Amino acid sequence: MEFIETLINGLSIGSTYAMIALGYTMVYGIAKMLNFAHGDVIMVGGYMIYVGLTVSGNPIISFIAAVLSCIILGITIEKIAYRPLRGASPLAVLITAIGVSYLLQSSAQMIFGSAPKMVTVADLGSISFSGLTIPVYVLVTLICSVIIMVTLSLFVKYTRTGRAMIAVSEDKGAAQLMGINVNRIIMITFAIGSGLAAFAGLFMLMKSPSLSNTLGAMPGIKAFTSAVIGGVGSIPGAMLGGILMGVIEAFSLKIPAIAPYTDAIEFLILIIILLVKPTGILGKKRREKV
Amino acid sequence: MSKIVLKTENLGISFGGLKAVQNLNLEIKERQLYGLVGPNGAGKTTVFNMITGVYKPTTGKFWLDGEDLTGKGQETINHKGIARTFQNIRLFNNMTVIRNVMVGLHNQPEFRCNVFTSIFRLPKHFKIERAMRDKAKKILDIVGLLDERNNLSCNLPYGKQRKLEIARALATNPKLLCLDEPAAGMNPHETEDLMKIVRRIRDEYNVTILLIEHDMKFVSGLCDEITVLNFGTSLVQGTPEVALNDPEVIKAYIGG
Amino acid sequence: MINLKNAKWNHYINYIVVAAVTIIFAILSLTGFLESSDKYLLEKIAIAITLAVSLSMVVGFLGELSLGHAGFMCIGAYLGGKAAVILEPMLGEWPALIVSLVIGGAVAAIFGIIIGLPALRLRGDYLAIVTLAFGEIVRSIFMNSSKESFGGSLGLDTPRFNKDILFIIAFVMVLATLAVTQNLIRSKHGRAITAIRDNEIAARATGIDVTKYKLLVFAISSFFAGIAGVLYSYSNFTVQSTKFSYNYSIEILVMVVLGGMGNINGAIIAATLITFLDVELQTILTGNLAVLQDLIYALILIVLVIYNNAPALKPFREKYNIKTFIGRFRPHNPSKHKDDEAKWDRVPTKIKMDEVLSVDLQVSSPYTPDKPGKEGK
Amino acid sequence: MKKILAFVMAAMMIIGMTACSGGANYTENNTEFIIGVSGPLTGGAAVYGVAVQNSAQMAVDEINAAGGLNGVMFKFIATDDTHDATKVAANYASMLEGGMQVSLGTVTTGPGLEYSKLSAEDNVFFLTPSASGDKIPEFDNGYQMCFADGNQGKVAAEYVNSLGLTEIGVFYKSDDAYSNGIFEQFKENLDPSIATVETVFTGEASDFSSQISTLKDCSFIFMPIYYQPASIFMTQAKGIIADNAVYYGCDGFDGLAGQFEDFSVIPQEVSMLSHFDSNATEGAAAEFVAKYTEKFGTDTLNQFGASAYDCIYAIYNAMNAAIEAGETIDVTISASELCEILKAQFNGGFTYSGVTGNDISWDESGYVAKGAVKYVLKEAN
Repeated sequence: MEFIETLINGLSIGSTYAMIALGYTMVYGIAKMLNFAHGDVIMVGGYMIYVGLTVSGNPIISFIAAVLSCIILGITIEKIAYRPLRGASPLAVLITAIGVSYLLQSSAQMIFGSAPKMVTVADLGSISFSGLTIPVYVLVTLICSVIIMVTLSLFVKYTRTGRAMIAVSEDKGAAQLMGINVNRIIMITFAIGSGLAAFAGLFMLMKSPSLSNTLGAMPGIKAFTSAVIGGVGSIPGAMLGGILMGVIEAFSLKIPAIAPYTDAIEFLILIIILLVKPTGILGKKRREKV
Repeated sequence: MSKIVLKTENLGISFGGLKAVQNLNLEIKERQLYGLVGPNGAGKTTVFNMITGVYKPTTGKFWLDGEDLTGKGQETINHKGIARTFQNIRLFNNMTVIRNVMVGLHNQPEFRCNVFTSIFRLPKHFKIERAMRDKAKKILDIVGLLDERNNLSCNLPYGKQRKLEIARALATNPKLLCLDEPAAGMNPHETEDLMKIVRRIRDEYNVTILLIEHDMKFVSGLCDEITVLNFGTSLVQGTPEVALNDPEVIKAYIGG
Repeated sequence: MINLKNAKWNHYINYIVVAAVTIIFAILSLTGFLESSDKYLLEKIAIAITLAVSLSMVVGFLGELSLGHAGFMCIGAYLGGKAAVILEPMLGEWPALIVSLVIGGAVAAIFGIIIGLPALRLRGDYLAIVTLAFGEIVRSIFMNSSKESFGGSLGLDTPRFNKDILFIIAFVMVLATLAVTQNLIRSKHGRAITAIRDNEIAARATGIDVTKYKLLVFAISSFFAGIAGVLYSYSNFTVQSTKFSYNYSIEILVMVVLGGMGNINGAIIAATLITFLDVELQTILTGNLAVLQDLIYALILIVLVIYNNAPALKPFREKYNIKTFIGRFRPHNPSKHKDDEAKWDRVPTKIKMDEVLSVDLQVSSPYTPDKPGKEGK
Repeated sequence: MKKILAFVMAAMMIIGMTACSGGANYTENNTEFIIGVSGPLTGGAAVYGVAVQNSAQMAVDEINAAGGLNGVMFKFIATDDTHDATKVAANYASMLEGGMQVSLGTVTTGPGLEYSKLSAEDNVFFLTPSASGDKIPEFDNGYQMCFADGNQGKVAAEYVNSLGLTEIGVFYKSDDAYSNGIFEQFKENLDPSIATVETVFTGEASDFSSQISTLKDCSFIFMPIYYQPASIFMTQAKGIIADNAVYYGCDGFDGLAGQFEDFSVIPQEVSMLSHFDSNATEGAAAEFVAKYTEKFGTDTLNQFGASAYDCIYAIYNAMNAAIEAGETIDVTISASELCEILKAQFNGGFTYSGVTGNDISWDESGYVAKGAVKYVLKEAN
């Protein structure tokens, strides 16, 4: 029983990671850049929901507003900070991403102050059966993650834009030669990624209503780790990695002797997984042509 | 004739279900100029990849000077005496031409020195560096790149890059030098020049040369013996004149 | 100009500058002209340079992305600090310093080799995340250590070295780092390392022992990170593990990248400027203005990186940079570049990093003769 | 290019640095008394630093409006250390060289450990509002306005012992000096017959479902943590932990009520052991709350600020008392001289009554002696 309970807790933690990792992996898999600012877009999404709730009081309106503003933010960041560096060393892009992350965090503190905001989106309560209690938001997050995962996979596989995304991720130059507007595709990728960040923001707030400017930082790193465990660029991999990460965390926290080392254990398992399978669980291994 | 440098026996490899190369038997004699020809996708480069350790053969074995090197790593195989060039040129692009060659000289016994010698700048370090540079210049002279030695290798024109790859491979002092399409992308004049260089290398360095080439003029003008591959199996072996006129070979090239 | 051979001048310029700065500040310090804040700043700069130069070995010359440099520093800080605590009463101040520097560096180097092992199997992002994970694991272990061993969450109390002298020692360590790094890079071993970076497959085929050199670079790089850690422990009264998070590794990486990949002088300058900027912003922007620190830092970072790297700004950069500016005042010396000595040790300022961050793309695109942008002669 | 840049820069730095060198007496040009503090004004712990900055500035403004110390005004500087001990030295040096004469030390414990040693070297007096580590007042120049962690743990344990429970739950932050410090002493002083169920979290975790399910059968949960994670815990524990359970915290709990629009959504009883309650409705505390809220809103209202407000007044009162006792305190007095004067006061029976307590006094080691009150933040529904 306790095992099942811990497993459910793991799903609860992991569903958030999975949700963030899905957005991460879109940008990461297609634009091939470590978008360290992704976690901070989530934070902005959270603040937008807060602003929306304060102004309108309607969770749905504020959520839609948050999604839209995150999409606009994502596109703006891409246009100003990343696009000029297309073709430059990926490390340069990594550094501007870090710059954008600092910028968003300090802007948020300037605008909203240093005190955490308490945002109550909606109290969904919890359901119990046979001695187990599951908060409803866990189920909602999980279901939404799965829906998003499936939608994204189908989108990438079966739509024109999605296939163009794959082409861009394989080889930007070749894609351009085939008549794909690479800038537009990457912009759409960022828009989708940032929109998903707003989703992640919503689900994080449903779980823990305390909102501060560092909201996205650590979950962002954990989600990145999840995406790598699952296999870079693999959409189901991101989901799997996130859930796995959450379950590991829950079980590690359950054992008092190792609970303080939870982060270390998660990272250790990451290292072990990568050593056994260097491209992540669902990552594709590509042979280099010699 | 003289002794056998490279011998392969039933050498084969498969990727998944695809048998890229199977049952390849080669015997390359010392100082021989040996050609490996065949249509695209026949498995020529795969053969190179196997005998230089990039891929591990799934079947068969190969010997260099009688020593079994099957399954050894790339570095070890190079140390034992097989050097190669690449079909898609792989130079050290951010280095000057001369330094590319000096990397090739890295493991030569006369240039051995440990890390501490270099870090503490012991006299031996300077001596070795000078000696390496002189040796590299000599090698560059052979391929005709001496004047280009201080240019970045990525700035060289295509033909010269191929020559530089040969020079780098030669610098590792191989017994067997494997050239993967050395004349690809060269104009007839350059090709002719390359033929002279290859012969000169063979003569001056007593090295056996195995080469892949599509330019039949090049092959027939240079090679002593060739093997024609098709679909991973050896079609014909023999002198260029005989092998290239074999009806099987013509059929393979023309198709059908 | 100076009547030295160009090559030699090129090689020794950074030693001369660092040594001159050290001597000048040492004199100023010992004659009482420096404030404590200057000394703290100098210590920080020296530590940052050591870190940046050592990281540039891995990132710039070996071409592997490491996000765990702070982890090696953390090991050096805690073990060196602990050694100092134990040894100082027994040996006295100076011998304890030397022994703890050696211990901190050596243990960090051992861990460098351990982390170098996955580097043999993993590339690009995967290695980056493994190094990041390593750093966080190290941090977590020290964070949860017992009070008696490494102080746990309160941190380890370490002896603070005389601040009039510590920055001089730190700069001597900078010189040592430079000497080892540059001597290694400018030798046949350095060529082997850069060969691995440029094209690992070709390096293997040329007989370069990739395993040996990767581990060597990780070991040396983490050795000096460990040294920086020991200096850090001596420059603070306490060592607290919160400092060594991945954010700090990234800060060091920023120095390396801003300095130009594989450009040691660039890394030195970037480390100096960033540390200087950091401390100045921190002490000038007090009270309600404090929130502007990160904002200004972030803006400077973004603008600098875009300015330095954006392909579209290349003509602009070539038109308005210090080199052309200085060039106006200096007669052009065309014979310089013909000299075999002069270019023998050319360290590329830009390396091809496609492969570092995108493992599952084809590692290096085959050259085609008619590829636009590459002109033959 | 780079080498020339390096030269230029080295030259620039030499000029820049030598220009600011001066004598050892940094205070000779002071026209106001300068009080400094180093605290997290940005980053994850910013809310505490900002609270201290706001409240201390408010107190200084009030004192100045009332005519200062015999006509001499006070000036307050807050520098940012982002809760990072490494940044403290630069802050401390720049404030000291800027003429700081007395200080509030640091806001948080980690940087405070560095600060206490730095200031001991120069003999600079500090009275910290909230760096509660046991080792903070290690040297004779350091004093605390808040309870030391160990003492809080001890008092909390004594309270729990008196309740007659057989099992309690504990939820603390294992990588935090404050949380650890309290927990250790709590555990030591707890009646061994009381079983404990211990759970921890680290960093900025925001999902406590695992910890909550471990603690779900406990009827009394001790949480020596700050209010932000506590508010998350309580929200997530709704419906899982029994409604009649009790959450009991230390002074870090203060500010909790402000986190909720409606605190009654939490069904359990929430109480804390503290020196200040930001929901106070009477006395000096209520007055402070009203003033603070008017100026800065309720966002950053917490015991850190109240304590800082008291620190400024305590220092001001002690200076006044010293002058009455015949000392002369000139505006250019050096930090070290002022430190001796204040030490004599604080060790010599000086008492202070303010927002966080009445008749507050200090012992020789720098620990504060004042009444700790159990505040019930919220009754069980």
